[in-house]
Amino acid sequence: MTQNGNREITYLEAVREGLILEMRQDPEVFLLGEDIGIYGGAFGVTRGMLEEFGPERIRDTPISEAAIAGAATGAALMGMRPIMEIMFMDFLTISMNQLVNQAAKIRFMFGGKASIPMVVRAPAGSGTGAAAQHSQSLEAWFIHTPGIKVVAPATAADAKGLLISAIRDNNPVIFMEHKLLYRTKGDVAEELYAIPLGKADVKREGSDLTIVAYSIMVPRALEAAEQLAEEGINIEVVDLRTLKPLDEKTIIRSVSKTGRVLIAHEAPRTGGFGGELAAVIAGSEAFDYLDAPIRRLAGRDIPIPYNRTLERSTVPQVEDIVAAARTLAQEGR
Amino acid sequence: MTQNGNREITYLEAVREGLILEMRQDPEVFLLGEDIGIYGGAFGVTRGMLEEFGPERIRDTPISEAAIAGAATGAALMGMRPIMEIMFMDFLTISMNQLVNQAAKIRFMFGGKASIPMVVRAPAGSGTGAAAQHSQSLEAWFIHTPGIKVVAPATAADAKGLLISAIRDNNPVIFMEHKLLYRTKGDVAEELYAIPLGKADVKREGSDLTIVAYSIMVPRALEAAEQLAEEGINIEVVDLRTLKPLDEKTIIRSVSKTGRVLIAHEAPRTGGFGGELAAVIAGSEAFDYLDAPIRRLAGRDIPIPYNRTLERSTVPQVEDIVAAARTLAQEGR
Amino acid sequence: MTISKVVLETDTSPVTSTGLLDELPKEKLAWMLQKMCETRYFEEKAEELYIRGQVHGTMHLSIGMEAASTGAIAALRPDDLIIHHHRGHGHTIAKGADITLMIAEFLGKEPGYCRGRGGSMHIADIPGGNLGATGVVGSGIPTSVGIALALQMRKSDKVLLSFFGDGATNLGEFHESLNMASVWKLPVVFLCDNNQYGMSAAIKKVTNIDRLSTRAVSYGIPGETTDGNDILAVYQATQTAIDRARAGEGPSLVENVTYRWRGHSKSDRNLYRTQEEIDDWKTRDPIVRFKQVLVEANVMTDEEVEAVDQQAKATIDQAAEEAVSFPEPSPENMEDEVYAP
Amino acid sequence: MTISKVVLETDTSPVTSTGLLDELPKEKLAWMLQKMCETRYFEEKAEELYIRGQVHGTMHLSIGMEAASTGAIAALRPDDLIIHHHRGHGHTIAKGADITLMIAEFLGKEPGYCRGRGGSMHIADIPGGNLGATGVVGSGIPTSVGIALALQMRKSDKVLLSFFGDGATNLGEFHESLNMASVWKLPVVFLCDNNQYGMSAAIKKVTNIDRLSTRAVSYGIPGETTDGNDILAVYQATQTAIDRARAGEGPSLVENVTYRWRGHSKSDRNLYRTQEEIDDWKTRDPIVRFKQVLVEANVMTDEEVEAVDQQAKATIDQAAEEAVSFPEPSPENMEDEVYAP
Ligand SMILES: Cc1ncc(C[n+]2csc(CCOP(=O)(O)OP(=O)(O)O)c2C)c(N)n1
Ligand SMILES: Cc1ncc(C[n+]2csc(CCOP(=O)(O)OP(=O)(O)O)c2C)c(N)n1
Ligand SMILES: [Mg+2]
Ligand SMILES: [Mg+2]
Repeated sequence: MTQNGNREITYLEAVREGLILEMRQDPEVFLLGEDIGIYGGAFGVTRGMLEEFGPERIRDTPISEAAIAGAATGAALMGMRPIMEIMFMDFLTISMNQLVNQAAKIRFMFGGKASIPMVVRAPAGSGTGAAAQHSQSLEAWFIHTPGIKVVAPATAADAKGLLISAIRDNNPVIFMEHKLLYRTKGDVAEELYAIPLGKADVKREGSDLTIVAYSIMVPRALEAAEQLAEEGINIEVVDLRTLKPLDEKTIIRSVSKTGRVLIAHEAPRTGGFGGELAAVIAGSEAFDYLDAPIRRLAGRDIPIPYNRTLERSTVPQVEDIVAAARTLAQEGR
Repeated sequence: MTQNGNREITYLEAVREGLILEMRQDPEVFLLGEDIGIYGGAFGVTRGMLEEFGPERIRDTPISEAAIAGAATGAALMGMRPIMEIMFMDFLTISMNQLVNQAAKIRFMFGGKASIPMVVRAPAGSGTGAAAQHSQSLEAWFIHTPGIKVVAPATAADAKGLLISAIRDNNPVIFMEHKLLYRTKGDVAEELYAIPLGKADVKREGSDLTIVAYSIMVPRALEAAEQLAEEGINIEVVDLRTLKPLDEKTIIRSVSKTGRVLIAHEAPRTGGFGGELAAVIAGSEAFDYLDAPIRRLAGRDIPIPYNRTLERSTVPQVEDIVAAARTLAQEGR
Repeated sequence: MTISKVVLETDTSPVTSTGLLDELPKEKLAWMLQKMCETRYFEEKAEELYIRGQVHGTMHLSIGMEAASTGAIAALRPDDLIIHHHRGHGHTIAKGADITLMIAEFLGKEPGYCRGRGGSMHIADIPGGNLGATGVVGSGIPTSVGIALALQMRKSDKVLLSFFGDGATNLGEFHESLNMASVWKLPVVFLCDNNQYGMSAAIKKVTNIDRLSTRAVSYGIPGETTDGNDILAVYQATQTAIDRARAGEGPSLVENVTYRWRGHSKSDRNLYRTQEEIDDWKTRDPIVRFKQVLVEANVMTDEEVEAVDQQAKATIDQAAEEAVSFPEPSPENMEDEVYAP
Repeated sequence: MTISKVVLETDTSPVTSTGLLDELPKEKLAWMLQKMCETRYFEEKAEELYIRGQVHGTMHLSIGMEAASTGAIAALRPDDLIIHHHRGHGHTIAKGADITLMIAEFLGKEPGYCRGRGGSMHIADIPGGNLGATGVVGSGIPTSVGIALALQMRKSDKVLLSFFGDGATNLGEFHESLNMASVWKLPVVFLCDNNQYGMSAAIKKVTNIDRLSTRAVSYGIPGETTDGNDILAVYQATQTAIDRARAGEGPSLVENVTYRWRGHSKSDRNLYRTQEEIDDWKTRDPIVRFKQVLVEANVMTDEEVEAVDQQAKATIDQAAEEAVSFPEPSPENMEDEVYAP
């Protein structure tokens, strides 16, 4: 128990807790995916859930990512609330037709007369030595797909509360879970609670520079901020939490205050979400307050390599954020 | 025959001519796709080619977009130069795994010891009343995929010359053809010529404002520029032609000159290529020359509707470009 | 070593499905004829509107295939469900759609089924149990797995018919879905409207098998092939599959072999097939054939049959007249429609 | 009315493959044993390196499945090709890879087959005819269609073996690819290493059929199932399929039923199967079995067999020792490697 009566649990446990609590109270919620039953999921997220909810609601599937997405879409069209687990986000390449042409469009295409309340849980990101086909962060594709929402929590508490909201949302939601965050711990309330989608969270207040981040980049930005604080640079860290719909207000407020912004994400720089964020900031009233150019720190434009050193060099690490923020804090306009 | 000894042919004919000329001189080039043989392709691009090249090289396939992409990837891995036609770009959703996890990554993942010289011809865009599943512009996904190049010609002459380069390129190239451009005509030299990938083209010189555009937005921007010229606003139109790799130099040179930039594309605004372009410009030395914020004019964040009026309202038309450019030309910083 | 071979047992005994003529009430048979005629006249009207330039967009006509759509849906209970595809006018009509709202959608009008957002390729009537048409070939098939899964999990005794063409059976989504539906014993019947071509691709050239129903073997489910121009044969095969699905025994694959008289869509120059072939299939008109059966079996008189036909024509004409006058949708605020509240 | 039903006929006559012992030269048989042993020792070494913390990443061991990989590749000509998957060490070794460079890749070293970019899941040796391993289940299958197409278009008489697991047969890409390869009569043999599980999913639970080779009938191609722990049975079935492919008669599907002794990967707690089942399969060790066959048929003596085994062990130990000392790659300029010039 921590001071506020919460427990410290891992991000992984928080996701599981969110699933369990919502399934207990809503019989229309169910899970489907590969090896989520007795195996407990490739990363162990659903471990133990088969025992409580049975094979109907913790539904193991064949290796058929298109049909899994279709099954979720169809069940959602019928008003159920399916949560599909894709084992690695990279395999959503196989589900794209169902997600983009069916799930995302059915509502609009049918004149607003249907809705698709489903969640796609997608473990993403590199850092586990799984190489190019098991390490991608594909959020940019979905942010660009009208009809889909995208959530990418960075902490255990957010993971639980945002997952509850994603499940209750009446639209297809891509819920990105970073594999390296699974074991990170945080303060999480025991009861059921929802954190609304579309609200960013200022994870650290500061006055000199804003880092806009999400997912794994949030703890890294926070650590970088601690280090830079020692150098007298005072950093504000905005955790977007929901990428679409985007909480432009919080970003603009922060950037207008600090006058400097560094955008950080793991996905490759070119065509990544950072471009959209930069354009939103540049097109907003925050533009007038900028004391330096908007900077992006992102993954290298390469597939993720296997070797640990190469892999590490591919995506921004704490030291990269420190270096980029330090430079930017000194840059003039 | 026009003054320079060229003929006026359509964009569609130019694509066909590029295919034919390159196939005549390189026996490793072949086409595969649905209904490209006797049917001549859904839009008629390959009409007549079966007669000259036979069913081996103008290869009709089953409706199997994953296997088509795989067949192209595998043949390319063997050193052939396959050109796959996807009937509508929307169906690349079915090919994503092969394109993104195999074609784009094989070279890097295998330590640089292989290459995948293939072209994906993809008719894109709206305007034909084909609704949400047959009208998308998905370039942003591929721009964000290291290992893939993206080309989107706007004129007949560019279509031919860029296609030749795409075929000769040793990497997977997405070659976007806008359905509404197929019938547009232009001056095209009869002989075989290549326009290098990665080079933008200033389609109209101007001093007051730069429009950065590609594909269908180029003729629309040019028409808008003509109209605004009558109002004394002098517009420069930069046609990117290749989206990846991006010719940053030409963009930066133009924007530095005019001090104002409007980015135009058909795909939905959120997460579209416009964000990347805005970020590149904002992060470049052109930033110092900007007299007004960078503006994006893009498709609405909705699936493409069927009704003609609704459909038209979804993507930037000439009048929208005129209005946006006029406002921007008057905006201060 | 084990070698598995598949053998086709074709029952060509002149068992006719005309036994059904005694089983089914006359009203039902007349209704079947009516829906076929309405489909035919709808398609002709759609073509006419298209040629007159009143339609911006594409369309796919099913003239000649009316027995496959009507026959299968006739075997459903009214509260059962369907999901279908780009060539889906016949299914929509048989499922009981309001034809005025269908034409309105085709014309892109605000009162149309999809408020003019969907068009001919995406007509859905969710309250009517028509879960919509999809334009990406085969894409409704995975969705149908989820629909049937919801029926099963909610312990409903409804059944879903999932329609698609011959060409769709070469898509990976077909394979994944039939396997999943089989493993989970879902209440769905997979109905292949085999009109023998996918655009220009003769199914015989893009598969190496004689009967698409053979593919059922890969999923351990029953597969049947019918003369898809014989509405009673379609009815009977579908009924058997529906009974099985409703009894909780899982899916089946029913292939109805038929033919489309018109080109694939408007860009089609029909170069991939001969005029003789088309003409030959026109002599096997499923509507003419069913009329004959009804008259010869003394179920209906010539006059009754023609009255149904003419009433269908009148329904379509009236619907078109009304729909043409409907208002256009407004392009404003469409952003608000993308996400459900 | 015509209704066709599809029926499966299974031929289970006890054809044995031991006739091959007379046909094949002793050197070939010894080579087969050698490759199986090398695979086994390689896997054990990989596991050891992993447990010792020298590997950052994942790995999938094929201990118990050596007959399937070696037996199939033994039937190839040296200039033929293979493409395979995440559980591909055995195929890579049988295709003649340099084991030092394999271990180097596994350790992420610069001299490794993929310069440390690929790792265990992506070993390729293109000059050696090994067109690489893919980690997305089933994804090599469509690629193999293109490889075989290139062989055919270039009028090569080479053949491709395309390996994948039982779980991969439920992916859409499997379906699209086998159909396309069949229609085009491509020189490829589809080899299913059926180890009866896809991670925790028993193939019997995720399909509704007894033999995966049954799926061949959907594509009009031969399908065979072998005892995949009998290297000679695997060899024979693959040989027949290779002959057919080389003769231009098109693809086949060969299913080799075997078993993996280890967990799927390191996260596996083996909860989905019993220890008895695992132990039972360990008594059917394909290496022990082949050794017995060779000795009983007087092809090799006990001593000869053990010499091969010990030589294999030495090869692996030596390779590992060397590979460990190799240099690490540098993270610089990797952007230049993404695109071919
Ligand atoms: C995935 C996909 N590929 C291609 C197309 C283009 N296309 C539309 S209909 C069609 C033919 C479909 O054939 P079939 O399934 O037999 O249905 P039919 O049109 O004959 O009713 C094709 C290729 C598409 N819509 N979707
Ligand atoms: C498309 C896809 N889905 C899921 C996975 C995760 N995964 C890796 S191996 C595997 C099991 C594959 O089973 P099988 O094809 O039988 O091969 P085996 O591992 O048994 O050799 C799974 C589910 C993956 N890599 N790719
Ligand atoms: Mg058809
Ligand atoms: Mg397996």
